[in-house]
Amino acid sequence: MITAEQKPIQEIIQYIAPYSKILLVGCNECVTVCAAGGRKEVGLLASALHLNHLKQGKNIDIREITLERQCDPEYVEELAPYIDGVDAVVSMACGCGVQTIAARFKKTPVFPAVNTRFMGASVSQGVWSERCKGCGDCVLGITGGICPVARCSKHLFNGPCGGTSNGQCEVSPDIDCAWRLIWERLKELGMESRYEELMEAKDWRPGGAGGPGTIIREDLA
Amino acid sequence: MKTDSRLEKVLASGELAVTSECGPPRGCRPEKVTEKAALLKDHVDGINVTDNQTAMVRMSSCTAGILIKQMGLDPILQMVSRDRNRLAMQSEILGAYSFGINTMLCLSGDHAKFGDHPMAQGVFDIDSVQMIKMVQQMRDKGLFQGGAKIDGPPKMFIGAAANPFADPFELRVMRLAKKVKAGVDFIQTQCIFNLDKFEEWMKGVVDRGLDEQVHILAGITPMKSVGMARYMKNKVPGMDIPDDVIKRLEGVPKEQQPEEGIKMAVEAIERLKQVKGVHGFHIMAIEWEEKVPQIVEKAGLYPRPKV
Amino acid sequence: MEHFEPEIVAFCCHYCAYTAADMAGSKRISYPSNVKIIRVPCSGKVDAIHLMKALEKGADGVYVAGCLAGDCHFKNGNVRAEARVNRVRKLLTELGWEPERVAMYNMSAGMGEAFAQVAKEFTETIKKLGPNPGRTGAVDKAAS
Amino acid sequence: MQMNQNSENILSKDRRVLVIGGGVGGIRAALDLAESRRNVLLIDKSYAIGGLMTQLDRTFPTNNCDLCTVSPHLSQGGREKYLEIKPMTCLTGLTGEAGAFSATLMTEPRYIDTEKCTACGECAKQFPDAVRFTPGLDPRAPTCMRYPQATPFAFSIDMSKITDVEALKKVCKAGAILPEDQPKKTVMDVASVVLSMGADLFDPNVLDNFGGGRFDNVVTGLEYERIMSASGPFQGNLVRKSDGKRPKKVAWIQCVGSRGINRADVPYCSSVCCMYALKEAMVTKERFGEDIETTIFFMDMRTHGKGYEEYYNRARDEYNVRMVRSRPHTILEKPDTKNLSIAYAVEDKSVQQNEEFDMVVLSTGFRVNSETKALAQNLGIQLNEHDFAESDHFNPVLTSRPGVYVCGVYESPKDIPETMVQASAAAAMAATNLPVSSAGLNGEDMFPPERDITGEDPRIGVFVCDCGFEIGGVLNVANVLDAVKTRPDVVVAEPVGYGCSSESMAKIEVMITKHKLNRVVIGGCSPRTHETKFQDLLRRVGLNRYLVEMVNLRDQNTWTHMNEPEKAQEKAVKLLQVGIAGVRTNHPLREHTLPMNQNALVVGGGVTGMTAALKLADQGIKTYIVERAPSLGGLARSLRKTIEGDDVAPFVQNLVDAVTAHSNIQVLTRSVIVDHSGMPGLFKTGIQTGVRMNYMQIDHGVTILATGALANRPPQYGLGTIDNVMTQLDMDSLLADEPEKVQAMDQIVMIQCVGSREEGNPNCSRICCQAAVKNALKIKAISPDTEVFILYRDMRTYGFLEDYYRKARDLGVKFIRFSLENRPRVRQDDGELVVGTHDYVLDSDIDIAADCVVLSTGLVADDENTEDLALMFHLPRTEDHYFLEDHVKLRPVDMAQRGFFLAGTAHSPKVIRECITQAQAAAGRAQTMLAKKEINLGACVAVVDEKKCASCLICVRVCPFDVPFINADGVSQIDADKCHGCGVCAGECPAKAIQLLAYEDDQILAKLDGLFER
Repeated sequence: MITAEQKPIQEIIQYIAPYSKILLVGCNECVTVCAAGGRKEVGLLASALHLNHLKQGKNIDIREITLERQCDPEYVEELAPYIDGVDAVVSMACGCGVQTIAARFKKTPVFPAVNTRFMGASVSQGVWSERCKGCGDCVLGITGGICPVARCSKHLFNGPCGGTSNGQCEVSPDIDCAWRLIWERLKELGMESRYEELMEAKDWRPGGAGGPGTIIREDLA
Repeated sequence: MKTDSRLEKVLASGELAVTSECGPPRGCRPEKVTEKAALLKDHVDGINVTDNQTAMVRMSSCTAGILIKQMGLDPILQMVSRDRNRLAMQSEILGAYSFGINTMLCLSGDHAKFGDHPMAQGVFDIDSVQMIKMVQQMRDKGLFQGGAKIDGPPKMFIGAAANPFADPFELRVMRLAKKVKAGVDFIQTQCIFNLDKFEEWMKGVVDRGLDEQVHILAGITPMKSVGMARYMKNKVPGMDIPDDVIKRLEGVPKEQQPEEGIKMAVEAIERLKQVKGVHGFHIMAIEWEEKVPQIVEKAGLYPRPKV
Repeated sequence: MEHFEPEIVAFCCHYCAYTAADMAGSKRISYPSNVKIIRVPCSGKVDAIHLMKALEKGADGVYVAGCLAGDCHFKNGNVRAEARVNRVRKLLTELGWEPERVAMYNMSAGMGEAFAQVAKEFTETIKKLGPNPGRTGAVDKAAS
Repeated sequence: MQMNQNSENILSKDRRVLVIGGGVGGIRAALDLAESRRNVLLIDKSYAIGGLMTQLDRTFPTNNCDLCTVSPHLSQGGREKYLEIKPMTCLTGLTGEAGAFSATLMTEPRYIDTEKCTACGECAKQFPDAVRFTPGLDPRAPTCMRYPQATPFAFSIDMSKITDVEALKKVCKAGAILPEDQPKKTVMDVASVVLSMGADLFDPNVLDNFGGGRFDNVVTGLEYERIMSASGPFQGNLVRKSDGKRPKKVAWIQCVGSRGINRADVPYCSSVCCMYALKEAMVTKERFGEDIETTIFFMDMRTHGKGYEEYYNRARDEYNVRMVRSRPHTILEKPDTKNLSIAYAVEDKSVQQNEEFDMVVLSTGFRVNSETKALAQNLGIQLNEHDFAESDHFNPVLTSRPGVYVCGVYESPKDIPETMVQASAAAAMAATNLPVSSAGLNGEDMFPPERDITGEDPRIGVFVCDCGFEIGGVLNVANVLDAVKTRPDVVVAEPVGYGCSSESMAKIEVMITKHKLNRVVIGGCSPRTHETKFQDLLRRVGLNRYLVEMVNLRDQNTWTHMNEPEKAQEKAVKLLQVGIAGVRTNHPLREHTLPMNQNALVVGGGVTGMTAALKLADQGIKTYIVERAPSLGGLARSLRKTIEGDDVAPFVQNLVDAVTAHSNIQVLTRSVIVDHSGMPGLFKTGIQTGVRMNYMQIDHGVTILATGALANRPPQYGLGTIDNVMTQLDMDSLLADEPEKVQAMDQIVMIQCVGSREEGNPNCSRICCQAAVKNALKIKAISPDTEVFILYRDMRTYGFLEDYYRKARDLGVKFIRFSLENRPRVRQDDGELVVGTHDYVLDSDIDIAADCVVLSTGLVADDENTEDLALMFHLPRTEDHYFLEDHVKLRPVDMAQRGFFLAGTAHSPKVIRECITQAQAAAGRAQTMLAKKEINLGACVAVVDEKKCASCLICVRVCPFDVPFINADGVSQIDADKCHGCGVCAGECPAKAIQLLAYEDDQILAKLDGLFER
């Protein structure tokens, strides 16, 4: 899932400072699941903005709406009836959602209220970790299901660097050394020999080095 | 001989090789490089020139290497994958070689988090193993990594680092094997304080016959003080410092600790000379370069062979 | 400001804090009448939004009172409530509001005195802080 | 629903339990039996049930108005389908035997048809003399109902005082007058009988030294209650009868007619007077002015109940009630002022003192009246020397006649909580003689179908109680109502007096119907206690029970802000606004049920636990006893004799044998409880059992806590360091095992209150005074020449234990009082044990040589154990680490957490027979719960809006009970029958897809809106 976290409130306040009618749009997909931009966070942000304006003695009109998915134009279309009545849109979706709105409503500014961090997985209640970089050329099949691109701080393809300490990354003891994990998993799978295979220098094009990616499924398009 | 590298020649002669290192300055004064390098003159077979060591901005290793080369000494160009993508690396190698730098060391590099630009994006386009392979291909096939032909390929004697102490320990020999497979010629190891563990690793290296395929230079660092020992134990990633080392330094008065540190370094060299597969020493006297000749001499590694 | 009588909302869990409030009553222990209780089954029911909305609607202070640590009727609702209170306090700080306007307290059903004490303390805190900045903000505007 | 005097109509052939006496004890017993599905007939000689408690102003130790606490019980009496009530009825004969009695009843004519009477009060207005009203002091109460919430809710006419019957008939618009009403005799089959006749209070008018009833300003404790009572003769104003002025100086004289040897006295202690005098003095200060001087003249302050010592301390230290240790001999009236002069002597001064008071209250105790004595004859039960029912030494609810059980004051003088315990115990015993009724059980049957209010606009009725002075004395209810009646959707806003009285409830019902209300706000007391009652009210008029919102104007407003009426007034309006705004968003909800597990878990295998387990097992309930020790028996194993002289060991052994042999009981010794989950009626408790600590899980519907207490051994007075310093338990064993050692002693000194009634353990251990007297008597019996000294602070030989205290004095046991500030000192002089103390009578320090010193160390709570269990079971404890029951007055064995019951010394220190009684009570209460067979889960459950659900799993992860799951449709599902209703999921759901019914976000936000409405 795309994992995001809310922006500092002051940044959002600065974005909307010139405006008095705001459409605050949540998304019921990834950002709901990672508790960054679902219906509840929309309510909280609206309330926070109200408090801010109350203290300033200013008025602000916030309409809250949470779309099923902000990255689909059909859902974004649901904003159409309200868009003329507002000065600006604040989106609590990931960057994809913000841009989908911006693409549809050209005359209304749209501001992000969250920072899209990574593609992650839930580790436990309230904890999410990065798992995928979207490199476009998945190697998980040979790295025991643990991604060296996303989970090694140096994207190393051929084993751990010399900084591993107690099985943890040199960057932080809170980060597992991806290659330690890969090695342990390969051993469990009885696939230790995989490790000795030299992995060639990566072609980064599918992951964005080749310019913004587009997928076209001709059978569907 | 694959290259004109002095280091390659010493190793080929069967003598124990000695290398040391020199960190370029955080500024533009060339004399800082030449003064440091002069301290090592005649006592080593190659001088590593570090590449933005510990992720702190310094004079580029290539430029400092050229300054050393111009002194008639033998720089070893360090290159980390953190700061350059494959294009930048290759152009740098071409440039260095054009000034006669013929020995290099391929590294991943410390993470940017440790340095003075923690906000920097680490490049890590290729890793150190892939870099070894790239340099080897440039030398032996005359091809760029992308496959195009090089007009006058660089003939680099290729080194890499190995840390016998980082975990998982069982991976450490295999990782060396990978570097050998990629084409590495010599290895400089992490500073060795836990000699037992190093010997265990070396046994693994010999068992796999890797000592026949690569020259291993054991890393030696003299301790300046017990404080430094403690700092390295606790703060430096991938470092294995047994309690005995700290105890021994604690056991002598502060003013005698540097001397004791040197003594320990010499003892280590003496012991490691006996280890099969150890073909030399890489003496890292961090900000203490002036002591390197003393260590080399005390360890019976002086004078250096003429090649 | 001398005669400022704050309006305070206390979200009290049914099993402990609300019962403690009743207990304070039956022992005739007085506490400031500023405190108005809204009963919830568990402090863990109190949503961060409820705290924010209370301030938005004009409360000068709002607190959540749940069972003692480890004693929650529903295992750990009080812990969740506390975490939410802390989040709201952080948000308030970022907004330039006094985080002390929101608080979490724990007490058992029998602690009538503790209930009254908390109500007094919190009311005193809020009196020192002065009225809800939202309200004074509105006043400033009217004056300008 | 109401009782009916024309009893021939209602008599079914079913056998039933007959409960005699409609006081709180009788009502409790009857309700317990009815709840456990036994047919019950409750008779009372009076025209309304309620007994003595309904005449009290407030009750200790909470100082609450008792009417509000007892009235739900009374009106519940009118609701139970297995329960019939026959007032004005006496038993005249009882033949047959247990299980198959035949009872003859005589019902006096009421001359009123209770079915028709609306209690409009017209007859009372026109014929004030013809309506009976007894409780103390003319002028009579404004209403001639016995108390405002009378059950049955109807008048009674004394036809002998009516001359013009037609005129009477005419004033009754309801046509309820029955001039031809006749006494009726009924014969019925009865399986068992519960006696709860209570006792009268001593009439001090025979005491010439206290004025013989001639002094206006000398009243009894009960009369004083009536004066203070809102339903009393002065509408709750404390005034003197002589001049209608508020007294400035009031004195209480204790033990009037009790603990005496004079002609009119009884020798026993009435057990309740110390507490009620303290209460009256405190309430006097609380309600009528702190400047009123209050003085209590007493001999021993007997505050031995749970938490009572702290109440005493509060009266003395916080309320400045003056305590004078003296028994005054005369009261003289000053002819001019009608003030009263009390002559008394204090122990350390030989001179008599005279002090003047404005009012004197005589604390009179219990006396069995002649009617009760006659009834005992009819019943064929034996009486003790004081004319109370003779009861079994180990099992006090047993009378001499099998099948006839006794509870309450008629067994021995006692207060309300002890009466409630004994009532439940007697009910449990009585129930064993007849099977569970086969009639169907469904509370909802009693209600009409619910009206569909879909599409209706909210029509809100606001009803505010004055609760006598409790609310009305602080708030101006009319103004409060004026302030809220203009709120949107409020159709009607009315005051309702005692909202929980039958009269007011009827009034509210009428208004709901008349104004087509579909939402109701009740401003009154706490929803914790009264919400169900008003929910039932809504159901009676066909509204869903969740359309009412209770606003706590009393416990959380008038009680706490009684000294700031303006603020209370303002807060009341705001709280009502909150209630109105909240109720507007309420909507009908459905309650969920689950079948109840029919097993019981008894924690603790002492006498209490075993007794409770046997009681349950005999009723066919599979019962588990979990005991951490290697064997059953508990603390009673270390006890040899009771004060009555019975051997404890054989009794305990018999219990152990019976428990061990019982097929329905599984005993798990060496077992500790390690986890607990589930809900009331469906618990799962994990234990580790046996030497190997094997884990097993017990499914059970109810839990009885009988974990006991610890024998205290504080390191005081040389205990543990000086030889021959021992505890009363040690002495008890010594007397049993090595009497010759005791016989060889010349002087024995006992010291009371060791480790009790002092800092660290402020409460009284209750058992030590009787233990000391017991051992002293035994010593005197085997060695008359041995001198026994008992150093005490207050001798607390309550009830008939006073007889033993008197006997000890007669036998020459020396009682020497000491105070906490001047404690005895135990020392060794040349190897000799010497106790030094201050003798207040001699007013000098004395030394007593002692062969042994016996310390009355009492009991302390097992802090570690109760703490563990309290955490595991989520149960509250008192500050001194005993378990805390739900209501110290009326629910002494029920815990606040439903499904948990409490008995024995885990509740508070008590003697064996009291433990046994409470064990039976707990078992009885547990049975009433199990009899329901179903668990009502309420309607407060979490529901998921599938359209909003993002299947994020957060609810799945945060639920403390692992209830939510993602179902086949890919959305969260929360099963109503598993949901505990905490709302944590709703508070956490990032999609706001979960709402906790009855506490929905809209409702909470609406309440906030209501609060800030201007």
